[in-house]
Order: sequence, then structure tokens, then C-alpha cells
Amino acid sequence: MSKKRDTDDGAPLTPGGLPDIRYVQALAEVFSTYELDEIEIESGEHRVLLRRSDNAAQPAVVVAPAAAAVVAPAAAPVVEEGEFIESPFVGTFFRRPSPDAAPFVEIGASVANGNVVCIVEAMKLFNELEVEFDCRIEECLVEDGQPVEYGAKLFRVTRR
Amino acid sequence: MSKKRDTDDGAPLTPGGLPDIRYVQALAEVFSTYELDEIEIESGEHRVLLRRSDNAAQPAVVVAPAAAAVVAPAAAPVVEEGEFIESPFVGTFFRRPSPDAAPFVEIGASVANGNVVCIVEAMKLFNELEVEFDCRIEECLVEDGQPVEYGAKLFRVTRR
Amino acid sequence: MSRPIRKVLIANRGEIALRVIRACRELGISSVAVYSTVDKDALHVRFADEAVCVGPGEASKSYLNIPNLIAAAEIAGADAVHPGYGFLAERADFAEVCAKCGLTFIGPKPEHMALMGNKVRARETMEEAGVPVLAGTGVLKSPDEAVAAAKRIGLPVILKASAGGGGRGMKIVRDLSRLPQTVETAQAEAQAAFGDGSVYVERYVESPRHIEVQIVADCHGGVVDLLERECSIQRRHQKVIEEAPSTGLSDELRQEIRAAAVRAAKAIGYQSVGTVEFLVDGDKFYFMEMNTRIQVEHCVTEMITGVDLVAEQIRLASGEPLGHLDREHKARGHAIECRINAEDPVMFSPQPGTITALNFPGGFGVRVDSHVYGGYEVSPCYDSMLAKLIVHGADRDRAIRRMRRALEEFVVEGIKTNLPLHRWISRQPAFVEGGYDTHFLETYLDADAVRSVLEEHS
Amino acid sequence: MSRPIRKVLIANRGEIALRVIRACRELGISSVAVYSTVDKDALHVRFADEAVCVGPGEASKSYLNIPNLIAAAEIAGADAVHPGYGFLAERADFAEVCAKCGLTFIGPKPEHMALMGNKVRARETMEEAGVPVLAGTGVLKSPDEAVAAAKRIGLPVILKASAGGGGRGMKIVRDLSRLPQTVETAQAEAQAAFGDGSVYVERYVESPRHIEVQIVADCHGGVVDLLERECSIQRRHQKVIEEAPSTGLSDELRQEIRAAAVRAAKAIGYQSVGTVEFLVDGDKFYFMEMNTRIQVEHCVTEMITGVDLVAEQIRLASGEPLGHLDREHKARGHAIECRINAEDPVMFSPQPGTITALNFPGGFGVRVDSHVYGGYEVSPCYDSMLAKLIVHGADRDRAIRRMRRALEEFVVEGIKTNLPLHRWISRQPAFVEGGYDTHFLETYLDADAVRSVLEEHS
Repeated sequence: MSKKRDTDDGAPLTPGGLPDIRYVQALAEVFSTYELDEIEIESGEHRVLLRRSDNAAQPAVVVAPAAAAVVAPAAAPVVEEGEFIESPFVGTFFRRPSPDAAPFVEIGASVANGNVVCIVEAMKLFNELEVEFDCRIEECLVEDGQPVEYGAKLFRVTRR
Repeated sequence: MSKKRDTDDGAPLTPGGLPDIRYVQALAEVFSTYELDEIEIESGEHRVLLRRSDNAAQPAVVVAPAAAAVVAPAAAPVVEEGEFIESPFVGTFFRRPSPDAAPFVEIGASVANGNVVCIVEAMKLFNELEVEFDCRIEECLVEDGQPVEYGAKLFRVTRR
Repeated sequence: MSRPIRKVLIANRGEIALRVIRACRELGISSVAVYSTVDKDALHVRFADEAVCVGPGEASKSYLNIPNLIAAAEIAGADAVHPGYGFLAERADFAEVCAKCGLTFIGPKPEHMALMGNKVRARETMEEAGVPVLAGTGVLKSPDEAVAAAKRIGLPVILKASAGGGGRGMKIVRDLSRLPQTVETAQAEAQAAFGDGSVYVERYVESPRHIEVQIVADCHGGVVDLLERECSIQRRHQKVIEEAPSTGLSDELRQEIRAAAVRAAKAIGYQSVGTVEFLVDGDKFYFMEMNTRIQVEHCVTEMITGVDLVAEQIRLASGEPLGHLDREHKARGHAIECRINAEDPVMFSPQPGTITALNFPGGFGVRVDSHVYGGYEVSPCYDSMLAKLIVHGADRDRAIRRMRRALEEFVVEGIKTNLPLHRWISRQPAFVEGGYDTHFLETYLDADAVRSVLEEHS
Repeated sequence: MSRPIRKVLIANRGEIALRVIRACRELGISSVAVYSTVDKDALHVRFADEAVCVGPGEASKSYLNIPNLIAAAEIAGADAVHPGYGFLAERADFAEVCAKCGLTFIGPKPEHMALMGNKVRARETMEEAGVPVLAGTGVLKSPDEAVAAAKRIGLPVILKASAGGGGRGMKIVRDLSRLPQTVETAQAEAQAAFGDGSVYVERYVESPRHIEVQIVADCHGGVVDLLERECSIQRRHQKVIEEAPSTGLSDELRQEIRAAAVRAAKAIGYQSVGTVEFLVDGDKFYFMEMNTRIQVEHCVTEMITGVDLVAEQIRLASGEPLGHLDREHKARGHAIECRINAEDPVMFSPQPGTITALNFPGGFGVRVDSHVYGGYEVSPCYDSMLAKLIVHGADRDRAIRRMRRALEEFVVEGIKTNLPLHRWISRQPAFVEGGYDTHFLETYLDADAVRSVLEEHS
């Protein structure tokens, strides 16, 4: 903008007698750095005043996050409070090692650090998911055979 | 037709005696950069004041208002509290009916509803500005011969 | 003949003010914005080189306040005035005052604005120039004269106000017995609306298409057309979607219409950019009116021709010839413009308020002309248009696909907009096939379907 | 040969993910976004038809996590993968895994990616095909070999890592006595950086220009070029501004370079879009490298040719021939792209943080490709590019004017950006005159001047 470009040439901007614009800028910087509400400087016999009343910061308006379309709704019904076992893989969730076997873990069961609780299959690889702490399985949040994304909550648990 | 940006010709915008328009613009920039609500500069024996009132409600994402470049800085030094006579016209402000006449009103004078307090000239028309209530003229905020925009504060007054 | 322009005052607001500022910037010309107190945070104020407050929110006291506008030009030292569209753009008196004050008016001569503002005189002038007009009358002296005309022309007929235009002040009459009464009503309404009760009769075309031709004329007698635009998608005579080139005109008809528009401009010695609007009825076309300004929809022409119409308009006002245009412009592809308004998408009622979140579409072939931003407050004082979305593609099919995806990326939160209407139109078979008439929306608008688009996206 | 594509997984983020989603939309193809937890609020997630979270913020665990990406394609039922640029775009192993899993990789064949990833093999192959290369060596077996080569070629020489490219892993040597030591350092550094310590010697050109040619090749042997781009304005070998067409090439040289690029692509049977980069030294040119991906700067080519390169790339991957391109594209005007980064405009250090206010420029001839919005948080995990501003004008002069005005309208608050650098460059005589070399920024960058631009606009 032309009005702003006038400063380009570095010619002194400040008409005689007025406080140097750079001084005012520096003041304004102090002002903003310390989130002041008022600076007053007089000069004849000195007088400096800094003042601040409290004001809360205001969150910005965010455009995006309205509607992320998620293919695998695995992460969706995240309602309850508590701790969860989350999927570190993307793939298909299986509670059983094979279709007619028993589940790795039953609801209500206590499991120990290192126990396998389910399989997440991807690219024909069956990734066994081991729990990383002792806990009780309170609820399974994903249906057998359902796709899950990274971070999908698979089980609600209580740490022991 | 000029193909080059006008800035280079640097035609002075500022009527003699007034602070250089670029200084005012620079101030306005500081003003907007640091989101101030007030800058006051006096010059006789120095006085600088920066102020921001507790605008807790920062209009967060408002892009635009950073720097409204105002040709006639008339509205800028809106500092003091109080009542004002504002310009309903755009044009050039004159305190006197003619260059060697006395001002329509002196500082400290009491004026009655309907009295003419100044002229704003535009298109060779001299628009007389009548005050709309009885009051005392406390201060004249615009220099003689200075351009003013709509709403420019011309006089600070006290209602009687 | 050359009047160099160094500093332009833009006597307007909104996207067109920004459009003119952009053109000035690119030409190396300074710009002076004017604004009402309501618009103090507007982008045209921010991006102009200077800005002057000219009045309060009501347009009559600011953007229509000629003394304050001229005074603003004076104190800012402007040497030219651009009126944009709307407000004072077609007010001959404003152009005259500018001239009197030594300001170059960036637009046509006042006499051409006055001529084309008078629809009866415009009709007569065009007829003399050999441009087809609909069968009709001059200003009616009595209701009987209307009846006689209707008998000659055949029903239905349309009554129009001579001072109207742009769809205002019109009444369709299908029953001869009602005509005398309707003439009297129309005269009274025209008097109230325009301060001029003159009305006239024209044949009414049942299924017209609105085709208009962009004209560019210099002050040396040079006139070229920059092809036509199709503007038949309208609601209450307000354009909603515009395209260039038009669909479904035979090449022969297209050439004839373009030639007629050039003839119209030449006949009156027109200068500056302008638009000749035609009503197309099958393979016949008729002069409707001439708009003596840059139009909202000029962008679609820019997209297909590559010509910057506002820059051209400024150059022409400084006295430059347009010779180069004849050689330079080559139509390429297809362009569509959607007017995005702050209004109910079905009822069309304006919806002022604050925009809480905003995302403009981007990417290849997408242009947005807009003055709004996140946090912007849409004032009830002014027109409800928020943005123009213009898409360009190699052909119409690709332009429509691009239009759809751009509309899907367009996010405005906090106020209602007509985005759902545009999304809905973009998928209507009658739109996709092209060749629709001006009754498109009346005929097809399905309020429930549009509302369900609204819900999908909210 | 035809492999219809119905659903594309985009293995990328940011503006290029959005770019691919847009192309898919317009082609009527479904899109699947992937995202890291950091990007859950990203626009590519919002505007894709579906989205799958594939890992945490670190790229190595998400956007570079091949098993999770392939699994995401599987669970979403995608039949093709678009790699964008960066991340896995030039990883032959990823393309191979895609093929093995029955996913169409939207890009070249893995063997071409591998070939061009090996700079020594690429050099040799091009030399055999009759494309000029700089005097140099194969992989060095000993420092002595480098010394012998330098004596033959003449000083200065440049040491390059065979697995490098894009400016990474290079050392200029001006003093023969230092060469042996530098070879050893370069080998060690290459081993550390690329897991491959191979380095080679080439003649060093003191004042080179970076000119590259856009290639489009189908799987039926058809190859066309879509003109060249000028990319000499770089900082630390990263492009900052790109233009098309290039300035200051004679028509003869331009034709020769374009023909050489087509020859290069034909020689190896290349398929998909790609770029052959040349170093121009006066009126001589030399093959530098070939980028086997869509590039950041593809947009300038789109603007002047009207060809949608990403749509074309997808069409080619589905087996379509490119015959139509030969006929359709016609260069028009001049385009310039500015990469707007979240970085200090002088020190180039990245500046993550939250964008508190944002305004993109708009209007005629302005295109913005960006994934950011008001309130967006720029993560330190990824590339600092915020947006690409692309302007188009009838000629270079008008494009530069448009570039300046668009840069002035571009507002990003809350974080530092390189906008001041672009504003400054846009006014440098050496830029305006054109014909600058790759040392433009090193030569001219005036930190104080750029900082003062920063202050003007802040």
C-alpha cells in the first residue's frame, strides 16, 4: 500500500518536535509484550504510568472442524469416561483368533500386561494387540470384523 | 496514463503546519498493530499516552480493520471524554467566515442552539455548521483549513 | 483526448469497490475509498490507498450523498471517479456533477445514461438503429391506447415503466378486460417508485431467455463485443447464476445478436463498457435494455476472454483507444458465476448478521470476488451479496463439475446464505442440459429439496 | 489396459491433499483422506468423502507409515492411491506395495522412480539418450578419482550424493588440495543422510538458471511437454517463486530444452506426469534430475496451458491415452507462483503457531491453493508451506503487477510468514527484468529492506 511504502526510503518520518515514531513503536511493543492497557509518558517534569486491567483472552474462530467425515466410525461412540485400549494400527478388528474360537478376552475378565486382547488385520497380516498394563475389560466398543482407524477406542478398561 | 505507482511522486497531502500525514499514518499503524484504543501525543512539553480499554471481547478473527487509511485524520485524536460537535459534511474546515475575520466561536465561549460555529467548505459551497444545543466550547480539535471527513470531531463542548 | 488518471475515488462499497481498487493497483493508479460509518472495518477501506468517511449507514446519506462524495474526491485530490454498479452508477446527474468538478467519470457520457434510463426512448432509438425490438408502444396517453395496442400485438402483453428497468415496474396482462385498470395501477406505481408515471406496452414473451452482450467502446468510435452472457437463472428478476458463453444458441444466432449489440452501441456513439440485454424467443431476439455500467457478472466474460474489463474501463475513460482488444482476446473455455447472498435460500429474504466462520473455495479455475471475511458483519443497510464465485473450465461440463466442488468447499457460518440453492441448481438436469429460460426457478424450485441440501451441509 | 479408478486414497496432507481431492471431485471419483492426530481438523479431512486416521503427529508414524496407509485403503475400499509430493511420492517401495495390494499407484512405474532416485544412473541413462549432461564422473571409488576428474573438467566442481537430489547432499570445491578431504566428508554425510555413501563429481556452473519442463506421458508411448517453468528463485535450494513460461530464453533454446525433456521421458518409457529439470548456463543446458511426481509448482503450468495436471495424472493412471492434450493446450499469458511459508522472511526459520486472522487475495487472475484457515494451527511436525499464491496475467509485466497487489491483500496474522520476502522480491529490478540466476536471493537479499516491508504491513 502506498501509504505504507512511504517508509521504505528510511527518510525520517517524524516531523520536527513530535516524538520519534520509532520511540512510539518501541513503546507500543512494550505495551503489547506486557499486555498493558495503558502507558502514559510525560516529559516536562517526568511522569510515567503503566496500567493494566484484567482481560481474558478470546479464542479465535475456527473454520474447519465442523464435519470430518470418518470412514471407520470406530472412534465415534466415545462417550463414557474411563480408560481405553486404543488401536495403534489401521485395519479390521477381530476379537477371536479364528471365527469359531473363543474371544481373546471376555467382558469382565482381568488381563495382565502383555496379554493379547484382539487382532487388527491389515494386508493379510494379523497384528496382535497386547495390553500394556494390568486391567479389567469393562466393555468392547467395536464389533467383530469392523474396520478401525488409528486411535480407535477398542475396549473400555479399569486399571488394576 | 501513468503506469507507475503513484507513491513515487509523493505529492504532499498535508496542509502546512499540521503533523505530516505520514506521521499520522505511521501512528495509525502502530495503533492498529498493537491493537490500541488510544494514542495521545502532545508536543509542547511532550506527552505520550497509549491506552487500551478492557476490550475483553477482542473480535478475534476480524481480519479487516487493521488499518483504515483515513485521508482526513480529523477523527483520529478522539481522546478525551465528553461531548463533541461532529462534522455532518465532508470538506475543508474553517473557523472563520473569511481569512482575516474573527473565529465564529472562541474557546471558552458559550454558544446557543442554532449558532454557527464553523464552516465546512466543499464544491465551493460554504456549509455553515450550527450547533444543536446550548453549550460551552472547550476545545477546537481541527486546525483551520484542514480537510475533515464525515463524523470528524470538530469541537469538544460541555452542554449547558 | 487523453486525460491521464492518477487517483480514482471509488463511489461504492463491497466487492465492486474492491474490484476497482485491484484494477487501480495493477494499473499503478492510486485509489480512494469512501465508506459509511457502518463500513469502517470493510476491506475496501483497508485495501484502498486512502479512505474517507462520507456519512452514516443509510445509503441516501453516504453512498448516494453526492456533495459528500465530491467533497471527498476534492480533499483527497482524486482526478477521477468510478461509480461501480448500483448506487450512483447510472445516475446521469452524478456523472454531470463529476464533469463539472473536473473529475473524469469512469463510465459513459451522461446523455447515454439518460437515454438508456428512459426505456421508451431507448426502444425507439434502437428500433431506428435497426436493432429488433418487441412490438409495443410509446408512452401510453390513455388506457384505450393500451387496449388498441394489445389487440394489434396479441395477448399476453406486458406493461413496463419507462423509468424502470432491471425487472422493476412490470405487469403482465393476459385478459384484455383487465388492461385499462392495470394501466392505471401501473402508472400510479411507476409514479410512486420512480417519480415518473410513464408506462408502455410490449408483447410478452412466454419463454424468454436472457442473453446479453458485453460491449467495449472507446471515444474514437471503436466498438467491440466480448461475446455474450447467459443470465436466465433469476429469482424475482434478480440474476442468480450467469454463464459465458451462452448454451444452446446456434452460432448463427450468436453472431447476429453480437452484431446487433455492436450496432446498438455504434448508433448512439456509446463510450466505455456497457451491456446490451436481449430477450431471446426461440430463434428470434429483441432488445430489452442497455446497462450503462460495469455489471456484477462481468467476471464470466473476463474468464473466457482474458480481458480485464475494469482495467479496460479505466483505460477507456482516460481516452485510450481499444484497438488492441480486437486482436488480443480469444475466447477460451466456459465460465459460470454464482452470486452468493446472505439470504434464505428458498424465501430469498435477506439475512444480516455476523459471519462466524468462513472458507472460500480455491484451486484451479476458481475465482472469488468478495469483500467479506471471518467476523464480518453483514449490515441490513445494503445489498445482501456476500461473494461472487466464478469457475472456469475447458468446457461447460467441466465448469459445472468445478462449480459443484467449489460450492461444496464454500463455508459461511453464522448467517443463512443461498449456497444450498446454488448447490441444488448445479445438480438440476434442466440446468445441466442448458437452454433453460428465465422461468427456471419458478418452474423447478423445490423448496424441500433445497432445504435438504441445507441440512446435509450444516 | 484400462483400470477404472473409482475411489482414491490420498497418502498426503496439506494443500496437495486438497488439490487431489478437488481433482477427484471434478472427475466424479470418491476420495479418502488420511490424517495424523495432529491434522484432525484439517481441510483435507473435511473435504474428502471419507477420512481415516493413520497415526500420531510424527510423519514416520502416520504419513510415512506404509502398513497403516495400505490398511486405510483396504478398509475404505479404495482402488487407487495418490501420493502427492514429498512423503512417499518418490519411494519406489511404496509404489510396489500398492501394486502388490491391487491398488493403482497414481504416478510412474516403480522402476522409473528408482532409476531417477539414483542420480548417477539417471545421469548415465540421460547421456545415452542424447540429453546433455554436465561433465562428471560415476560413483567415486576413491578421492584420487575425484582429483583426476577435477583436473580434466576444470575447477570449480561439485560433489553430489547419488541418493541426494533436490539440492541435498552437495558440496562445491574450488581448491584442488581440499578435494580429497571433501570427498570423504561428503561420503560420510551421504551415508548418514541417505544410507548410501555414493558420491560423484560434476562441473560446477557459477551462474546457472533452473529451468524445468513439464512432461505428460501415457502408457501407450505418448509423451508431450507442457512447456517449461523458471524456478531460479530459491533459498537454500528450496524454490520460492516459480514462473511459466521462463523469461529470457531464446525461442530456439526453449524448443531445444523442451525436445530434450521429451526425449528423456521417451528414452526410459516414462508414464504419468513428471518434470525434467535442467541447469541452463548461457545458451547451453544440462540435465540435472527428473522428478517423478506432481510438483508443488505444477500450478503455473496449469494457468498458462489450461490443462488440469492432477486430473490428467489420474486419467493417465487409469490407462487413458493423452492424445487430446496435443491438440487442446495452447499457452496463454504468464503465471507466477509464490510459496507462502510460515517462516521468518529473512532467516527462513519455521514459525509454527496459530493463525489468528487470515485473508486470501481474490479477484481476476488470482488463484490460491491452501489448506489453512482462520484459527488453523501450524504444526511444527510438517513442512512450513501455508499456501501457494498463483497469479496469471496477459503478459509478464501484468502478472507481476497482479502478484504485487495480491501479495498486499494477503493477510496472515498470529505467525510470521515470508510474505514480506515475496513483496520485496516482487519489486526488485533484477526480478522484474527477468533472466536472474539461482543465486538471486544470495546476491540481492537485503535483510533490512525485507524487515522494513514486514513492519509496513504489520
